[in-house]
Amino acid sequence: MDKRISGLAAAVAGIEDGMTVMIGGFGGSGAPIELIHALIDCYLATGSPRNLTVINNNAGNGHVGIAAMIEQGMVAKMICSFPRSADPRVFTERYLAGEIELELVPQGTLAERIRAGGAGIPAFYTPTGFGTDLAKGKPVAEFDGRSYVQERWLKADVALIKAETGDTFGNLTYRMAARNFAPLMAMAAERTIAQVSHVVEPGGIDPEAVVTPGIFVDCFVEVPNPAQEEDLNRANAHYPEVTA
Amino acid sequence: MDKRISGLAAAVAGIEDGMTVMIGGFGGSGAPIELIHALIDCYLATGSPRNLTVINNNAGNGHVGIAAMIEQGMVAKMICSFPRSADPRVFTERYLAGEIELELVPQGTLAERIRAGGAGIPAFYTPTGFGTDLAKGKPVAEFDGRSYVQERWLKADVALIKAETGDTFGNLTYRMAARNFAPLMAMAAERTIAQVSHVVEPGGIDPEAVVTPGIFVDCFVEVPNPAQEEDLNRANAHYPEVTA
Amino acid sequence: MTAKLTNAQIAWRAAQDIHDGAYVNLGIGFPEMVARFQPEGRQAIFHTENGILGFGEAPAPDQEDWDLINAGKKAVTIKPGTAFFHHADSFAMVRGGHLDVAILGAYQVAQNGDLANWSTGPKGVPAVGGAMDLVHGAKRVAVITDHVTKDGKPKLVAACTLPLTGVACVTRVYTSLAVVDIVDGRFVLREKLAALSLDELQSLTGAPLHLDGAVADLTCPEV
Amino acid sequence: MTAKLTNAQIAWRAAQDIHDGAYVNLGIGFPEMVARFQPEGRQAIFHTENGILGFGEAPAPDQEDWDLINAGKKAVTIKPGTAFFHHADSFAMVRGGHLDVAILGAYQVAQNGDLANWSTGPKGVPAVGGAMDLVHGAKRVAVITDHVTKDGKPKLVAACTLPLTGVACVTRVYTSLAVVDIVDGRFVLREKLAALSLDELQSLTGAPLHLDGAVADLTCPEV
Repeated sequence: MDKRISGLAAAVAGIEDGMTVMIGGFGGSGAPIELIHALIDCYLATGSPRNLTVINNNAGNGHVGIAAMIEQGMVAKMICSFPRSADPRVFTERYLAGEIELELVPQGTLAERIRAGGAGIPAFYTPTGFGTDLAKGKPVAEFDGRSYVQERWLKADVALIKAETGDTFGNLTYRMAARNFAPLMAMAAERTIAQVSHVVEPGGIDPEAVVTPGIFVDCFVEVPNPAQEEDLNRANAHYPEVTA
Repeated sequence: MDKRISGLAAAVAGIEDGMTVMIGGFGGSGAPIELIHALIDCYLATGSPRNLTVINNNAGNGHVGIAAMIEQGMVAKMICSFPRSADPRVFTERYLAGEIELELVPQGTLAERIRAGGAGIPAFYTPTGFGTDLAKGKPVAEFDGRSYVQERWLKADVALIKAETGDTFGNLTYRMAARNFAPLMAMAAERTIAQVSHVVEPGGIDPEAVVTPGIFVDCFVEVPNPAQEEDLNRANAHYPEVTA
Repeated sequence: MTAKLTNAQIAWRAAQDIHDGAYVNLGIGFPEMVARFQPEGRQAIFHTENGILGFGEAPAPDQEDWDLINAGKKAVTIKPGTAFFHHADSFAMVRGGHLDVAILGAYQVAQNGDLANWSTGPKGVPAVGGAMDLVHGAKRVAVITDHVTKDGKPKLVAACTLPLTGVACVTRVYTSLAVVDIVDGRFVLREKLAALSLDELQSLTGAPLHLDGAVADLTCPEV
Repeated sequence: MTAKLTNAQIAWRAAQDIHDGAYVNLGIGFPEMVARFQPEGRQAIFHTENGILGFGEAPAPDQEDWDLINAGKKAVTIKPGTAFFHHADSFAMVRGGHLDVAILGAYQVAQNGDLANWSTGPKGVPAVGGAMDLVHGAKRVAVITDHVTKDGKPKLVAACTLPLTGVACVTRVYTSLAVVDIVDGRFVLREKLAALSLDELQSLTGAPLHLDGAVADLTCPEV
């Protein structure tokens, strides 16, 4: 068994119009830039995938990564907790023009809904958001005298995540705070596609230190020196590159 | 900040009659034998704590650890998934005599209820147990056409767990499958007491490899060469030792 | 009674349906035997409830490490690519539908897929373990069992009379006499021992056996 | 208007109430400043939503590692004893009551402890982040804020008019003029600037300030 795939294009093949795609990262930290850009390439070449629902903590920054997906018109809806950033103009313009839908979810509820999707828990109760606009229309219940909101699981057709080291079975580790949502999204998607900076043979990761066990990973592609969104934005990068 | 405590007796001081105590371990793997025996010593010396509710996957094996607690009459109720073992006679006799209460919980539900207690989730829905005797009297609900049982969180006054390495901030790692319920119980107890085989200074554990962050640990005691329940039972050990 | 498959042969037959790279949970006891019969060239990855993915065979006697055990509390070994995790993550794998197959023992399986395998009634100390989670989590839940009880009563029944482990969860049963699928609330016979007539098999089965195409011969090597 | 505390002084005052060994989450922006003023001899451990416990100060310019950021997406550093974890574990810490203190900014705080700090109304792009989780998780939820808005309106109000972040969650407010506790649905004044009369302070506050024992002078060093 070897879950490696050669080439980014092959890794993101088969993502269809209308799918729900979870994308790892908190801002630029953990953003699988190369996988996202491969998906944009696929869209530019074939017109698909489009009309996507994207789940991420944010809604893109600058003109690369998720912002570039939105700029290309691939995204119909964002589910996120904080659709603002240093340069949120792409999402902001589309949103204010009514061209993209937004489901705003408190950050901890977003994380827990994704974990629930991966763990087979269709619904749970949380104190978060009770009595606020973000809980409107949701069932509420009282436990031990305190009020809670019922939240539903979140699942996806595909997850795109970035990891640090992966063995060929798909066991993954992450790099510092780039971990964030990736281990949860890996659990909650029908098909989890990772980009991995370092590939090792089985046994190359200490079994105690595995963060995402291979059972949650369908395939991965090696991307040795992944771009950091923050660096790209400081260089005012656009994807695809704007040719003068 | 140094969460080390000198001596097992000091570590388990303050556990009161009637408390709920989570005890890590799956069978003997991960069982904090030395902490349990220190608690028995406390009981033998002072008559407390007694009337305890103990949460563990099992219900003791042989005449050491949890079985010895039950044998001494400290335990009023067990919450567990599998109260059988190679030598379950202590629990079995008390149970059949009606001297100890049993709440039987499916293993995954037990784990998830404990995690929920630690994560501030008062209730969740699971497919597990639907339509069975173990779901009797529990609320059920349908989501997307499938039926689920509502389960409540489990919390405890105290958790006793065994870890492999701990730094003085209380960050912990475990040894192989001895991890099992310990990271969850550490989250779900008001006071988490660990026994740790190796103590290191902060920085002595790779921050990527921390399994239980120190925020979940109140104090710990160093126990360099912890006993394995299985070895004790093969040697037909009793706690406290039977003097001829 | 007709010659029947040994437990090892039932386990062998179940193992033939496990694809390469499958994530598999084997119940405590008899089902653990399935791991011995992985077909040449296929590598399944075994999950145990207590937090190991990718464990290997039992160690040599006296080489046991009691922190490295399976759900049946038997010592196992690790192989390259093993991962350790806590119980909530372990059952996220189970409940979340990430296992390809769970293979369990049974007291009774009903024609609608109901399974009874955890309790023989109100006597004694009840114990459930992870069975109730497994039957509602794995993508495919299969049972391996003798076709009848020790006193000759059917284990494949119209409706379970023993306490249920799960409702409508089993999709295939490998018995000492046959391979039976559960489809739309009915037993569908796929394979039977060649020496056994359909009538004989039906007489040992507590609910109608339906046919859906040819019934293959159930053949197993000596194992 | 009377001289008031600077933001740094408000942050300094809030920092005095953080005990040694406390686990603390500081909101994005102004609250992050509290970390600078840990009293000598005390060591708090800072939590950030994106999965770090025990991070340190900002790195030198050009020494940033963009995989090592806080919830405000600013670069931080690690210290001995840091731990990384995923978002669900991070919010288990938050929601599960494991943080000793969360210190947040505010648009409005009501006398019953309601907090509004995430939205100024239906215009623009709404964004909530982790605030709604923090206010229902930390053992103590405190607010640091100017006492009034830029155009002089009270931020301590009888009832919030802006969209709520959480219901009855704040227990202490550190302002540019005073320290106010919220007890049983009422503002209870604990400290105020000495130069400010009770009447003046009341006139800048949108709901009655109650007294419960002596009101101390709110004093802060130049910071």
